Amino acid sequence: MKRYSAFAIAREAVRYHQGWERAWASPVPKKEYDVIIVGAGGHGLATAFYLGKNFGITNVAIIEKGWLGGGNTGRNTTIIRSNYLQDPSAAIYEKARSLYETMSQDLNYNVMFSPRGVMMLAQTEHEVRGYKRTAHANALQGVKTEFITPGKVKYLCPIIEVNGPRFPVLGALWQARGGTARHDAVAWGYARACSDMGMDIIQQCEVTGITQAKGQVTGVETSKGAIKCKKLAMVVAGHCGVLAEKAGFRLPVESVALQALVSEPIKPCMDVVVMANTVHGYMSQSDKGEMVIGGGTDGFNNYTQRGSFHHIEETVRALVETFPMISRLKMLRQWGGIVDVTGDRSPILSKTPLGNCFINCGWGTGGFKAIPGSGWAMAETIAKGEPGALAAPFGLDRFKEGRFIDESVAAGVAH
Amino acid sequence: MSTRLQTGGTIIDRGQQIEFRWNGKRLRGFSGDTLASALLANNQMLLGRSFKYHRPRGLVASGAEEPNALVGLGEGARFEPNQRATTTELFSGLTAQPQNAWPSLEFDIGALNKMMTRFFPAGFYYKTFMYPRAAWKHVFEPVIRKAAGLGAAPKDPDADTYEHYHTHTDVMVIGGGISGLAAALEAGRSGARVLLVEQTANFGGRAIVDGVEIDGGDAESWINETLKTLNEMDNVTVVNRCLGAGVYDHGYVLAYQRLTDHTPDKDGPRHRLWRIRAKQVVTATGALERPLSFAGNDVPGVMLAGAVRDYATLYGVSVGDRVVIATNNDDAYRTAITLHRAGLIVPVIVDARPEANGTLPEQARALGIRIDTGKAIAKVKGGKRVTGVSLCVQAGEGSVLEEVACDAVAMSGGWSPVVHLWSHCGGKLNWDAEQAMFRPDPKRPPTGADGNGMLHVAGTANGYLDAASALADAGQAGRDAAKDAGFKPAAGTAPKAVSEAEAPILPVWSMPQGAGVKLQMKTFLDYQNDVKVSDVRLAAREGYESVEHTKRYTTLGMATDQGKLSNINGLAILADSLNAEIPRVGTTTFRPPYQPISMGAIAGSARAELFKPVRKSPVHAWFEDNGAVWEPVGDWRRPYTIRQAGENQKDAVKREILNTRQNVGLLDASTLGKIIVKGPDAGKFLDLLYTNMMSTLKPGFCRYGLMCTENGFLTDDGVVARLDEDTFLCHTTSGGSDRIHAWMEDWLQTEWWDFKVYTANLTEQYAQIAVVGPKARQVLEKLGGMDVSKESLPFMRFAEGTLAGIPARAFRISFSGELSYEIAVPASQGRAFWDKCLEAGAEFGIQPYGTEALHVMRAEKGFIMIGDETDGTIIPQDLNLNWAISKKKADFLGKRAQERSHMTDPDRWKLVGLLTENPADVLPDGAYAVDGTTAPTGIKTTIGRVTSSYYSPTLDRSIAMGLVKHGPERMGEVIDFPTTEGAVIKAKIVDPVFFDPEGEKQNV
Amino acid sequence: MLLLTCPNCGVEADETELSAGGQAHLKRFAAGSSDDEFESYLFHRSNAKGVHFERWRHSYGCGKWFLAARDTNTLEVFGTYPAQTPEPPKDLIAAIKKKRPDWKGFAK
Amino acid sequence: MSDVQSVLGGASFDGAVKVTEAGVQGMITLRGDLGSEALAKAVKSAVGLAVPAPLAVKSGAKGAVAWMSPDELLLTVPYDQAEAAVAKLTKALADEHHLAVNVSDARAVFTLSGDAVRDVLAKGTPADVSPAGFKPGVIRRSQLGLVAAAFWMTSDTEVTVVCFRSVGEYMYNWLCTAAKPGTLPIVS
Ligand SMILES: Cc1cc2nc3c(=O)[nH]c(=O)nc-3n(C[C@H](O)[C@H](O)[C@H](O)COP(=O)(O)OP(=O)(O)OC[C@H]3O[C@@H](n4cnc5c(N)ncnc54)[C@H](O)[C@@H]3O)c2cc1C
Ligand SMILES: NC(=O)c1ccc[n+]([C@@H]2O[C@H](COP(=O)([O-])OP(=O)(O)OC[C@H]3O[C@@H](n4cnc5c(N)ncnc54)[C@H](O)[C@@H]3O)[C@@H](O)[C@H]2O)c1
Ligand SMILES: Cc1cc2nc3c(=O)[nH]c(=O)nc-3n(C[C@H](O)[C@H](O)[C@H](O)COP(=O)(O)O)c2cc1C
Ligand SMILES: [Zn+2]
Repeated sequence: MKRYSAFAIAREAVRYHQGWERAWASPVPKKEYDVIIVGAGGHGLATAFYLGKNFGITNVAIIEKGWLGGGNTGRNTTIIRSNYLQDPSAAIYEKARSLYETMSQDLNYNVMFSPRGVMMLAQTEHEVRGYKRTAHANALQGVKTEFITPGKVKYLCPIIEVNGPRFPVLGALWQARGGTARHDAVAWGYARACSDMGMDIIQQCEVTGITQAKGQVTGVETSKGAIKCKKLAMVVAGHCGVLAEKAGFRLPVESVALQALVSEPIKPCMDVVVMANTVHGYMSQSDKGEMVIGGGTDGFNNYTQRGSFHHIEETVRALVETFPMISRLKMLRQWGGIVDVTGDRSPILSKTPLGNCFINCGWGTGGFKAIPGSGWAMAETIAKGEPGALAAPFGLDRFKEGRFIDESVAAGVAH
Repeated sequence: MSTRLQTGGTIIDRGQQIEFRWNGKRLRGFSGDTLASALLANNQMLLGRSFKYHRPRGLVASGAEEPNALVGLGEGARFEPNQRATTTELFSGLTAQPQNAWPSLEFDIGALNKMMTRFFPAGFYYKTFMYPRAAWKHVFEPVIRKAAGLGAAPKDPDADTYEHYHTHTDVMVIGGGISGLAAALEAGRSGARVLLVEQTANFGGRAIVDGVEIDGGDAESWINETLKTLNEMDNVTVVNRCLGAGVYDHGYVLAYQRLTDHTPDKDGPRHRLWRIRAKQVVTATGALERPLSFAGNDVPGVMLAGAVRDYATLYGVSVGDRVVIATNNDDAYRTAITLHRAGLIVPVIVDARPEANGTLPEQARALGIRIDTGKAIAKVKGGKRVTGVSLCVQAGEGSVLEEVACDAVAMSGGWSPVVHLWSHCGGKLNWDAEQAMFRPDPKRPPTGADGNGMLHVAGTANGYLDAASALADAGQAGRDAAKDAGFKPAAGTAPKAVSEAEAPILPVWSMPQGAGVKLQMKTFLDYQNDVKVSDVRLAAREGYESVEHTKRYTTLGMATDQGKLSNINGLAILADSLNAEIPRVGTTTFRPPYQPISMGAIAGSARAELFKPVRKSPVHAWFEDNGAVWEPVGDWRRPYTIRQAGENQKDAVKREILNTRQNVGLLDASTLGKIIVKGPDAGKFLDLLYTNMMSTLKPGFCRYGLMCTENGFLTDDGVVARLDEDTFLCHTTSGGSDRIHAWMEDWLQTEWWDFKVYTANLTEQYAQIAVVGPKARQVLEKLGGMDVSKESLPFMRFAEGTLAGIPARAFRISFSGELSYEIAVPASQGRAFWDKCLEAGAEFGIQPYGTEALHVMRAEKGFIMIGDETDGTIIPQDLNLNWAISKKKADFLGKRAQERSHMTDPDRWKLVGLLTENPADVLPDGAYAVDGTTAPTGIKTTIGRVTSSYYSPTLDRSIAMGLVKHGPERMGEVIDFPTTEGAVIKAKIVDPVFFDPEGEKQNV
Repeated sequence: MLLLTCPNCGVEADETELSAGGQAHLKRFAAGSSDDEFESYLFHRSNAKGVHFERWRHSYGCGKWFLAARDTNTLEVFGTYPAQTPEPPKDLIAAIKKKRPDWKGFAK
Repeated sequence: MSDVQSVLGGASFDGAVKVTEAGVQGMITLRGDLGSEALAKAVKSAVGLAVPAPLAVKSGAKGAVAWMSPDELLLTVPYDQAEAAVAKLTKALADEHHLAVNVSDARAVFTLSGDAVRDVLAKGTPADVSPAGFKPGVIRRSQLGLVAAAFWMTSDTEVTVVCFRSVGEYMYNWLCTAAKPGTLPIVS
């Protein structure tokens, strides 16, 4: 693979960019692979990447029913942070965040990780206490955060109304090295690197069945025929329930719509990511200038990638109150994704009832930020057959034991 | 030069001149103008700069699809960025500024010269700016961001207001062209409720411009008559300036009405968002003209042929003196003819088709207009304005045959039906190869709640480009919709339209057909985002083959026009690059809104005091008048403390506590939940709901109870009073009343529906006022009316009667450890009772106290607080509340859950008291205790945490409660709490009851 | 934006009048059940892409719970019925089968 | 009685529609078997009216009765008669499983009058308030503004709106905003 660089661009410019190679190949599936990963979202691709990079396993196929990165990875609001309360969460999200720091260089693909800072506003006394608790936890977890004053909030984000009559801003939990990344590029960068390692990314190919013998997976049936494998990983987010059913088990997961919207682009006016959980909305400004906005999920199961408009209304209402100037901006586009929400709102990285089948799902409304960490931990689980330190707390067994990883306890935080 | 013609302009009123400002200049237009037509009339061709390359941009279109002419409109609190000049109606005093250019529109240093653009093809930023690592955030990103973005951010809070409006209708028709009017008329005749919306100020759409004849007269007369008929029908509502913005599931439609954008001086809301429930929807949204892809097609002066005709016909404006027409279909000849008739010069019609012999070309020929068939535009010349075109053969690669001087080019690549609204909610499309367009597939419509189609498409939007068949189709759509909505439409009496017959279009996706890469790099698809033909081909070459990948890699169609002009051309190029059929490539997903809509409208009237309702207790106003510092609790506001003159918050809390402990305090506890549970099975039901046994409670008695979720976690607590054999009154936390009431009803309705139990939430029926402190009894005795003695009303009992003449129920319960009465009175008399307590209590030193004093006093007593000691992961056993968990009951909610291995784990952290070694140190809220070890993940091992921490004025030292691993077994041990500042606070593990452990103060 | 007819009061209710309550017809496992049963009851969900039986409450209206059969992929509502119904009504099952011949039928 | 205060002390606003806080109103929640004879008799004796059909409201000289849910009615009587009426109902239904409680103080009541009352409601409720779905005799419980409310027409140009007391002030402000002159009627 030819490397990307400013020099390469200059070289190509001279020949009108006729010489660029394909970013990833479009192979015909082989008969068998060591590992098949279902789902070419960020998590599936990162899992493949670290299988190759950390364990030298490259006889891998990533099977995608649509176009790679077209699931939630391609439709999320790209917030990256690791200021979680519970230790297992902080461990995996901080691992992910630190991998984001060098992702562009690691992949030789600019994913535009922008550590511009994430603030979570505290607008009730209860939230103040919750975020202070998180700040304490983070200090011990090695996650750099601080609880900041309303004055600092206003300084970092001048367009916020900190003295709103209904929910004045009482402070915020601030993670200076949180931020955003270019979501599509994360999928594309991993895909290019995987393809370069000789892995097969097979798009437009739906897994329709999982063949098994003696409690082990032997392969998958797909819309492009049967493919055998020695190990199988299901990394299909909103469709994990559908796939688990085909494999013969049920998950503690429900699939619901989560929506987002963007405004028309304007000149930079907001250099940080702001989340306001009391009023339920969050916002950042993309490098192209749109305000990227997200809110809450629908309460009912849904596979349409469309949500109900009243959630958009609630979110916009909250943000107009928090950022009065956006009242005169316009909503350009709204969309939805199908997120997989677990019983304790934390993800699942786990072995399954089938010996050589592993599952990675349940990232729900907040798994974009986890992509590299999750891929790292998942690759380890697949390669060794047992979860390592990062993945272990996220096993399916926790639901039986009552050993939940409940992040909502501090302040009902999503994303 | 673009200019106002001497005559013409069907929708302007030349008698009414309007002054406005553009880019600092004072200009004039007429009533009826849009900002776009008025700018053209003033020879303002250069209106903006493109997104990426800052190239000069002028008007392309005349309607909502305009990608270039975006302006900053208005000033100050009424400034709005990215306003389309084409949809802005001119009004007196309008002020507009160009965008995305610095220092000026004419001289923009952001503009990249032609050489540089070569270095910035699609996706270049993914391939560079990676080294050194920190440079992205600090160097590259700021530069890119500064260049990107369009209009300026508004600075001030919006001065306007907005509102919502709901309506239910049988048939909703979107689009007020002749098709929409015909559909509405037919649907209306069936008796169905009909709502017709049109996004612009004017009805009739393109038919007026095209000179269509209907029922023997001109289109205008038919339109006016039809509108009149519709307006006279009681069951029909017609709204203009109202955009059909989005179609959602189950017949939900969003419409966006612009009420005062064109008359900003008028009072009232600026926009109104309509939330519509329609049984059936008809979209009659017409078609949009496509540009042609030739080099230089973005130079100001290159416009859509239909738009050029619109400006001439509707506004009497010419876009240039010499207008070259470029086309692949007959419709553009109408523009040529219109311009010719207006006295302008059409040097040549460049028609890519091998021949052009239809009615319209013949008419043009007869007028003496030169028609070059089989020809193409090789390149447009000019920088900030067209100066000429060079011609070539369409079949070739672009060798120039001839240069033609001109000052504008009118192009037409054919028409695309507006299928957006059909597609928002899942309607599918077919590719009509003959007409080169995507059309709605009537067999795969978006479906409603009943699984049947909920949308019909009418007229041009359905792919019927000629007026006659459009009208026939629209009438049928109106009738079909009415029928599907449950009405019986009469047989149609479709109006007959006549327009010139048109010869078939020749799909032309590239002009000339063999245009090489150099031309491709100058051929624009997406004008606003600067996406060129070469970019799409590059994306395909690099493997971004899915149309969705191409879109995201090149940003094609992601600009503010959402690809209304560019999408079809772009995907045709992609299909060609992949050597695939157009339908196989498919379209990108259509998403609402059809046109951007204001955030203000989406938020509606819910601003400031209407933002989110504050619940107010009957005593709220007293606090407002007496210095309360408010704290939100659920949706309520409760006073955190009530400051006296000159006092700070901390001192106020201290005073309130000491006064309550020494004299008597008054607390508004009205927000506490109060739920009546009544019926023969009420006891049995509460036994399932609470961890304690409630069925054994005797009438007249109170008992503190705990509720857990089915998952075992403590979710609410409160005192239950048994009013009589059948009736219990359950108190809940302030935040919990609605939730717990709903939770009770959930179990009663969906699990134990055989139980004979009724509930009612009486939270708001009563004001509840706590009189607390050693002198509480004296205050009540002074109020008089009820025996509140120790004997008649002992601890954990209640009594009914009157106090100070007000009906009251007095509970002897205490959350402070003091002698305490909570008195429930009818809410309407709550304020009166409060005032009387203050009056009667004056001699005893009564003082109201707030939630913080309440919290401190309960912590001094070691009482838990839901939300402090609990957080959704805590079981009662963690809080040593085993005494409140019945061992006798076979079942209660949470019981099974609490038997799981993790819940019975002896290592669970348990509640203890914590005393800092230095009494002046107050442990920080939420601090964790560590044992000095570190986990393999690098995380320091924690062994406990602070759940509540206060300075206690009663004890004059700090106190805290917390959960500690093996805590109760480690009494007296000292553990370390690191602070976020890096210090360590040492605290001793003690019993959590800090004050009056024997309960002597409350049992008096 | 769903529209569901509340069988308790007959109102065709806008989604904003309703609250969703998750999968219907779960059998409650309480004290005495096995770990597996209890885990299943609390957490395992059909999460079907297609026919789904679910609970709704007409919370802003009559306040009553009801059940609905709905397709999670098309959002078609096959029918609603009172919450006090242990299993989906037979005629509803038949009607769904007619519309969705591939549907495997109601499974707890 | 002098101690009794409604939420807004009878405030009113003359807009495109007149908004008035109606003062305190006696209200009783009655839950029970709406089909039972005893209940019918009890209701009759309390307000002189028969048990209404679903979504119906009836009024007479003694008061009114509204259908709230399959096992719940709302009875209105003068404020100072509510306690007595509850006692009477409780006695009459002593042999039946039921619940009768005074909820008069838990509510705020508003009257809207004018030609555009439907439009005012339509600004805030998803319920169909056109004559097709809403006319005198019909009660709707739904959302109004951002809170729960019940409303019914007492004539073609007059509506009663009931909400919880704690949000009475919000409701009043919301209604006044919706009734601003110049914004109505929306659909003539
Ligand atoms: C609107 C929205 C906003 C969000 N905002 C944030 C945020 O700000 N920050 C954050 O961290 N997270 C956010 N998230 C969550 C985040 O997007 C997801 O957690 C994350 O992208 C999940 O990645 P994934 O790879 O697991 O799933 P996906 O990207 O969804 O990938 C799964 C893939 O599996 C494929 N697949 C499914 N079934 C099959 C099959 N049978 N055969 C083959 N392939 C199949 C799908 O087509 C899909 O491509 C948001 C999500 C949404 C929807
Ligand atoms: N021959 C051609 O190539 C050609 C092409 C296009 C149109 N036409 C002519 O156009 C006429 C067809 O009339 P028609 O009524 O079908 O289309 P139309 O374009 O005349 O009218 C559509 C109307 O819908 C409105 N509209 C579009 N989207 C809307 C939305 N989301 N919300 C609200 N309003 C919206 C537009 O403003 C317009 O007034 C005929 O005269 C036909 O011959 C001809
Ligand atoms: C962070 C982010 C920024 C986006 N910015 C834009 C934008 O500027 N213009 C646009 O049209 N869409 C934008 N989108 C939305 C996409 O066009 C698209 O709607 C989304 O990825 C979901 O895909 P779908 O609509 O094709 O289902 C953005 C999406 C995300 C996640
Ligand atoms: Zn109902």
